[in-house]
Amino acid sequence: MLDAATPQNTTEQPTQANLLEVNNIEVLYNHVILALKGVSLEVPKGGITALLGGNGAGKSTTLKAISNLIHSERGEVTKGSIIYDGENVVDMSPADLVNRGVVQVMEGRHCFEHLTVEENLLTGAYTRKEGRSEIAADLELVYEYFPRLKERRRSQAGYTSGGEQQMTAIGRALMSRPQMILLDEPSMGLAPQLVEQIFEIVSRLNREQGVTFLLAEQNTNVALRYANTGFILENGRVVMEGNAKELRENPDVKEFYLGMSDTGRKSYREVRSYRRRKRWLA
Amino acid sequence: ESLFFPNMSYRTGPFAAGGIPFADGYADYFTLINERDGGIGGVPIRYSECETAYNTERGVECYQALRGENPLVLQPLSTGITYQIIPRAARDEIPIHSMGYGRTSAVNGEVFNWTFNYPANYWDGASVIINYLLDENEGSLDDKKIVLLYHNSAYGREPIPTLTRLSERLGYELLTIGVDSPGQEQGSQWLQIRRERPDYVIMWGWGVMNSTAVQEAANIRFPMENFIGVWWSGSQQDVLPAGMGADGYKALAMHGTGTDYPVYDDLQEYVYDRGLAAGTGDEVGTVLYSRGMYAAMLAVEAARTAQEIHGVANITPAMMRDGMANLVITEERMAELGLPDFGPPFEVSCQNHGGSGQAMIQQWDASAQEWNLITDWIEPDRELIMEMVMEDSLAFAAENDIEPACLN
Amino acid sequence: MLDTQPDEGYTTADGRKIGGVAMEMKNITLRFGGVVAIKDISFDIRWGEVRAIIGPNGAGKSSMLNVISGFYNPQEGEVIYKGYRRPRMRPYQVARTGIARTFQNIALFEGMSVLDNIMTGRLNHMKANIFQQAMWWGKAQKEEEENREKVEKVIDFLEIQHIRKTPVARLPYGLKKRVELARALAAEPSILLLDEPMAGMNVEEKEDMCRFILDVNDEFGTTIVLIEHDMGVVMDLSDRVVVMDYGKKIGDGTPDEVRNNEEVIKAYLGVTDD
Amino acid sequence: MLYREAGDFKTSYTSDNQTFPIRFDRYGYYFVLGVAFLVMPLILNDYWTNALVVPFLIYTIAALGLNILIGYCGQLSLGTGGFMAVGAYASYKLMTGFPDLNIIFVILLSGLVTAGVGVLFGLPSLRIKGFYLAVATLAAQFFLIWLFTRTPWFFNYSPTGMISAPTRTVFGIPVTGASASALSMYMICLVFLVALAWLARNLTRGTLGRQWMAIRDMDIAAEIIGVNPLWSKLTAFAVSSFYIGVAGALLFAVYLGAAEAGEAFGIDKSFLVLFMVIIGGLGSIFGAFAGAFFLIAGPVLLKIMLVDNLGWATDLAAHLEIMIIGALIIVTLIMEPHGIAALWRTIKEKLRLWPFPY
Amino acid sequence: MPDTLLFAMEAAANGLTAGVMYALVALGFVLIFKASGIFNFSQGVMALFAALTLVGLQSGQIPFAHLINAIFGTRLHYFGFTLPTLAAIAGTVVVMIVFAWLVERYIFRHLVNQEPIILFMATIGLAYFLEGLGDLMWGAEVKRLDVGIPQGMSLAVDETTFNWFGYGFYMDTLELWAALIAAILVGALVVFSQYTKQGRALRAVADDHQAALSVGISLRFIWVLVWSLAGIVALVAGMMWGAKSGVQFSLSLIALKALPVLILGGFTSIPGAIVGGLIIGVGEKLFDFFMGPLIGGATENWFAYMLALVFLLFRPQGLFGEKIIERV
Ligand SMILES: Nc1ncnc2c1ncn2[C@@H]1O[C@H](COP(=O)(O)OP(=O)(O)OP(=O)(O)O)[C@@H](O)[C@H]1O
Ligand SMILES: Nc1ncnc2c1ncn2[C@@H]1O[C@H](COP(=O)(O)OP(=O)(O)OP(=O)(O)O)[C@@H](O)[C@H]1O
Ligand SMILES: [Mg+2]
Ligand SMILES: [Mg+2]
Repeated sequence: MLDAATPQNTTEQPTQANLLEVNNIEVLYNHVILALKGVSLEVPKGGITALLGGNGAGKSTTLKAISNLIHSERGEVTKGSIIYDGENVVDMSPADLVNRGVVQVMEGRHCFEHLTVEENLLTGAYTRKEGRSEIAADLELVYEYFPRLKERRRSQAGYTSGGEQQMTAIGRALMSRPQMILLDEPSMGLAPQLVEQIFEIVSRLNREQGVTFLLAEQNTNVALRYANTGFILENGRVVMEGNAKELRENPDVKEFYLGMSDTGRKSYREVRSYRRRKRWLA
Repeated sequence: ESLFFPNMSYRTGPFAAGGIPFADGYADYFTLINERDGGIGGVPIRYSECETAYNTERGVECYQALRGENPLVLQPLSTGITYQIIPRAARDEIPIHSMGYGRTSAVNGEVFNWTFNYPANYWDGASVIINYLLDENEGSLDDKKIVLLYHNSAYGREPIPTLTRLSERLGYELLTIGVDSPGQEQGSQWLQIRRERPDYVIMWGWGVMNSTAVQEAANIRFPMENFIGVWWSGSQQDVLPAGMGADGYKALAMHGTGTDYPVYDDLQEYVYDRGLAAGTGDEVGTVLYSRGMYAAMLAVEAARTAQEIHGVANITPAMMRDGMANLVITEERMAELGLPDFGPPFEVSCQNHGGSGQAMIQQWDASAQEWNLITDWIEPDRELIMEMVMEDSLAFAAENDIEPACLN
Repeated sequence: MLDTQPDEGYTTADGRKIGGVAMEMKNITLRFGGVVAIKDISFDIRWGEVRAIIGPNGAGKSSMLNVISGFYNPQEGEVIYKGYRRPRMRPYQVARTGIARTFQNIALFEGMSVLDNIMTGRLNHMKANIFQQAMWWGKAQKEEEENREKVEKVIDFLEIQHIRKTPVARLPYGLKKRVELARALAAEPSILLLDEPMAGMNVEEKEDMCRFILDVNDEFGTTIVLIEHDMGVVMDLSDRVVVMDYGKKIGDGTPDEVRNNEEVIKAYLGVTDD
Repeated sequence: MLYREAGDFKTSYTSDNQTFPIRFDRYGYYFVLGVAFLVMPLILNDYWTNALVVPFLIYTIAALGLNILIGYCGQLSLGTGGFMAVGAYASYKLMTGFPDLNIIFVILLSGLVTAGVGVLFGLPSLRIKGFYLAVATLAAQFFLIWLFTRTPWFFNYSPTGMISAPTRTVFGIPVTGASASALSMYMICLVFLVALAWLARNLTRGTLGRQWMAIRDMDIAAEIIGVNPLWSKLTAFAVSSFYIGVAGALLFAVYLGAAEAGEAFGIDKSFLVLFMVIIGGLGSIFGAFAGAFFLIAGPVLLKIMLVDNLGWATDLAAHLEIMIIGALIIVTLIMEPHGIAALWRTIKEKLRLWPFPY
Repeated sequence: MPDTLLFAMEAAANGLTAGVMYALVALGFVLIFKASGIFNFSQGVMALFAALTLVGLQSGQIPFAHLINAIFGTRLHYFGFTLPTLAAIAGTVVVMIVFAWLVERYIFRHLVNQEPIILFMATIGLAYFLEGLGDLMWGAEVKRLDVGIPQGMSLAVDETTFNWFGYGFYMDTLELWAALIAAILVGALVVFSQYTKQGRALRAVADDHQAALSVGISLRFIWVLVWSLAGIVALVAGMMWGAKSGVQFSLSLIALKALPVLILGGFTSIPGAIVGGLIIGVGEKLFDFFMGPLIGGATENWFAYMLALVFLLFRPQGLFGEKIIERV
């Protein structure tokens, strides 16, 4: 599968300077739990950057630190800076950031349960100043991406299935016409077909509208196929970074994140013993 | 050395509006005594307030805080608090004066050695109203219908037994209608009154219940002169909100009101002009201010009596109790104090802690915005009341293993 | 490959013996107002097998699990469990018949520690009455320790010793999934229902998870019903697969059969993965 | 090096299940118990006992009870005042109806009666949730108070509707009525509190406690994994009401001596105990103590400071006092939404990490 | 017509208007709940505070006079001028908006994404604070509020009903006015919340603070907005209740009458507040009319709650509330 057609853009290097720079941030939850211990990232403008790492590595925390949603979970950035488009955004409110074009799709969907699917999508356009017709056009576009949502448009989001909620959350973010989207595990809970489709949408938006993406993803396989660059997090630190292609070739990444061994993919049934990933930070 | 007269006041909470003027009057009179006479018998008065917010637990806390300081007499200022501290004060030998409230059967001094409720209590009040109405109706209340609108609490229920017994005797029909605290909603009660068309409405209310009732009565156009409140339902703040609608409303008066008494000249000179007035100073002369002042005056007189009896100036609470139990208030004495005809003459004895039980009727003149006294002192039916007092107090004595007896 | 005689089970390719029918879903139809979540679906689950349910998003998979665990009552159809028609039951009564599950949107008790969460899984094994518990004497304490031992086994098994005392609210997503599995395992169920247990995990973690699932299946013979979108996992783990689409059943059979089913490819798989 | 669990390795599940797994905590606990039983009786004067300590002990019992219901089982109740009234009136009827019954039994029976009433009003919780449930409990609050002020049987037909506690003794020492000494009041409340806190701790760490918490955190999931919601909710109502009933009985019989339902057990009481529970920390035994202390001692200490020490007018002080209490509630919540108990836990976690910041 | 029926009709009619008075308070609750999931216990105290401020401004009282006098030994009370009613109302509105801003800035900004009960608790803290502040600012005496709304028996109703039935119904003019004002208020609020972008944002915020933040809804703006609106609703309620029974502490207790109304109508429904108010008003008046004499009267306090409870058993989310979503 890996050798199958890969999207062309993986090899292209983004032309512009970094849109987002995260410099050595530390994040502290509840005054005592240190979740990030100095994470630095650069996200080039117009690129797709993947954030990889195991459970609890700190991917979601990094994204929430950037979008400033961390405050609402009693977390704070205690060190370092986050520069977006030349501005330090550490002290901004999430709404300010959305106004500047940064929007996050949170892990675990977070739909507005009592609003219908369509109302959910419309709240995504809250910050937009254009007229109704443009918003309506975008709504149609989202429905085109996710026909299933169109069928369920009048249902309360709380009653839709897990996958439908995930689509709603992604669609809602698209509605704000962002410059940069922080996607936290977009493929979670989606059928395989849809996963491909979502990444197609990502790469289309990226190509056609120059939207920058930073995505945390467990589905390393797909993520590295579409991303330009990648960072691997472990235990609150960046342990490896590089161009997506290089990462894919890296034997450790291959073994632990892609489930490939030299002999190709092996069956889950064959795995006879629990393996412990080689820790870079042993 | 000083004489300690604390006040368990409530200047906050739901009934603050009533507590403030009382506390001001109580304080100002003591200030006057200190400023003008240098205290009682040469010993200065120490006054302090403890805020209860009309709340029983706060009351207990205040009691505990005050009792260590040898208070000469406590004014619990709430029926609930009075009930609570009666047994404790008896144990700690501290006199209580619950003037016009509290436990009515404390009249029986042999059971309630340390509690006094002169000059009048609720049962007196109820009886005075009925006697007044008898007077108005040429001695017969047959076929009359009387409604009692009461605050649904221990306080509000106090007059019910008296009124019930009197109705049996006098043949009027009694209807009791309760209002739950705080009482700012009386829509259905007054609709009921409108339907029942009673001849008279008697009210045992407190706080916002009073002003609401007066307003509602005006709204349904109940003839205000047939609407009579107890002394806790007859102050300015109860009638002012209803404006002209309150004109003609009546209430019991334990004492006079207004500033037309000589004592106010002294108060002006020694207290107000010296900037010593308690509170904001704008309650002077109101009904409840007068009541506070009256209570302070009775306390001072009792202290004087105690000093005479024991021949010492720096009296103890136990001596104060003797002073209270032997208090004699005459018309002459009232005049000397600058309060002629302000309160009734009465005598307290070891057996009877209840005073004379007399009261007057006052009526509100809305255009002049003042209360006018329209009767002289009216006697209650003391015989009936003593009978009831004995029943209740002896039951209490039995329950609490008290051997009724005089202390001295 | 399936044995045609329903009650005797069959033998899998790798030689495991699968028993008779444990549960049979008969003509289940479930509606929510106008939405038909499940349309006349029938299938069976056999003792000891790993049964997968797959299908596109919104197909009705989770709803099916909810029917099995008694949270939804279907308008039509019946559930035959252990040979008897199951009457209408409250979910907790169903749980007591030996059915445990995990949830798609993690449903852990956020205010409790990992250990306490897993201990709730053992509720139905604890019998001390309220007074014994209040006194913490005799039965209550003994029982607590016995069950604690069982739970510790599960904790060891799933390798979550280090977070034993952590409040679950603080855990990252993947670990929460694992704790949820632990809670279900602690119940020692005869049928274990898993709703996307591997969502949000990377390959390595998935491998671990698969191992756990297979081990449970092997060691205790627990029957497993699994919903999963990762075809690799489904194909490797399951013995038989039900495919749903828009509430209808469009396929049922061994992984290979399903993989090659035209309708399934069209509705769900799209281009075949590997 | 004082506050460490390192070195405290558990060799059995029993020791791991201990209430205070860290040795330092455990000794602290014995120390506090020792002080409460042996030292306090020697140093307490009447004022502090009556104004602060006894109400603190009694309200802690009520807060423990409410914490079981709200903090552990997640059922919001605003009927505490009403349930305390049930305890109070039950104890009054028992004391006057059976003069020979020992006061300890009277109080326990009052708790049981309240538990019954609590279960009755807890029934709607099976259908009604969250703030909507508050209405059911408010209905209980207002209805019970109405019942006690309107039905003469409850106050033995006394003309005013006040109830007064007669004198009763334990080992010949009066604990209720006017002749009870501050010390005896302190001791009986302390014994009840320690026993009930211990029971609460046991209940909440065992199966039942976990069922309650499961219902609290996610009732649907709890039911699906096998928690019987009927049983859990009703036991929570029963146990909680038992505690609250005992607190009501103690408040009336031991502390106040006389009471009237509307005044002593009004809706304010419900809110007061609710404050204690939330400020102290939902779902924490220690929180009940901390919350009760904060809300009983706070006003008294403020009063002493403002009135007695600074000489402010009582009304100014009282107004400032409620402002300060209000502000403190808000500040505590902002600092730590899960109350003083959580604040304390965070401090301990910091201590454990000390001298590193995190 | 038999007398009992007439009387019952009169009681019911009065119940309707009384219900509207409760609904006025309930509306404020609904607004805030809808927009933030906060159960604002301080709504009653807000009404008191607004009414106190209105009277204070009207009569030219010096705020904090008592405190100033105590500290500096001065004797300040009044400025010596009075404000016309409309100016005083405008001034009070400004005060309530400032209050809303302060509440957001110093309280709720720090409590984003907390559980409902914690937010509820914070509003109780706020209620205490505001109660103390109101007393400190304007004093605890009873004040008379007159904003020019007529009071007393409505002659028109009396006459009409007398012509119809031969028995004149009693209705309070003030309450009739209140009904009119409530109708206007509800109309405006419904339009606001159903047909505007902000209205949708309100509901989004109530569902999930974090998600609302993530789509760029400024919680700060939304909260200042709804607290201001709730403050204005509180002013209206305070004005009507204050005119009825004077402005003083007990005014804040009307919140307790609004709770069952709110719960019966559903926390999130503006029209629900009105319908709930009407049902409760009529229900309790009729119950008291028929049952009161039998069981001792003064049933109003608990009956409203019992009625709400019975309704809830059938509809756990109240009559018009949003369905509680139960899913796994
Ligand atoms: N609200 C919180 N309070 C306390 N600790 C937290 C909180 N959220 C996350 N953490 C801690 O921060 C660390 C990083 O968590 P994070 O959610 O960022 O991981 P992740 O990489 O997104 O993992 P996953 O792939 O499982 O989603 C974890 O150790 C977790 O325990
Ligand atoms: N309680 C409910 N009320 C209304 N509709 C519901 C309810 N539960 C499920 N549905 C609808 O039924 C359909 C099936 O939902 P279900 O959750 O079973 O899907 P699923 O197969 O699990 O999908 P996914 O893979 O996305 O989780 C969906 O369209 C959903 O919106
Ligand atoms: Mg994550
Ligand atoms: Mg699903």
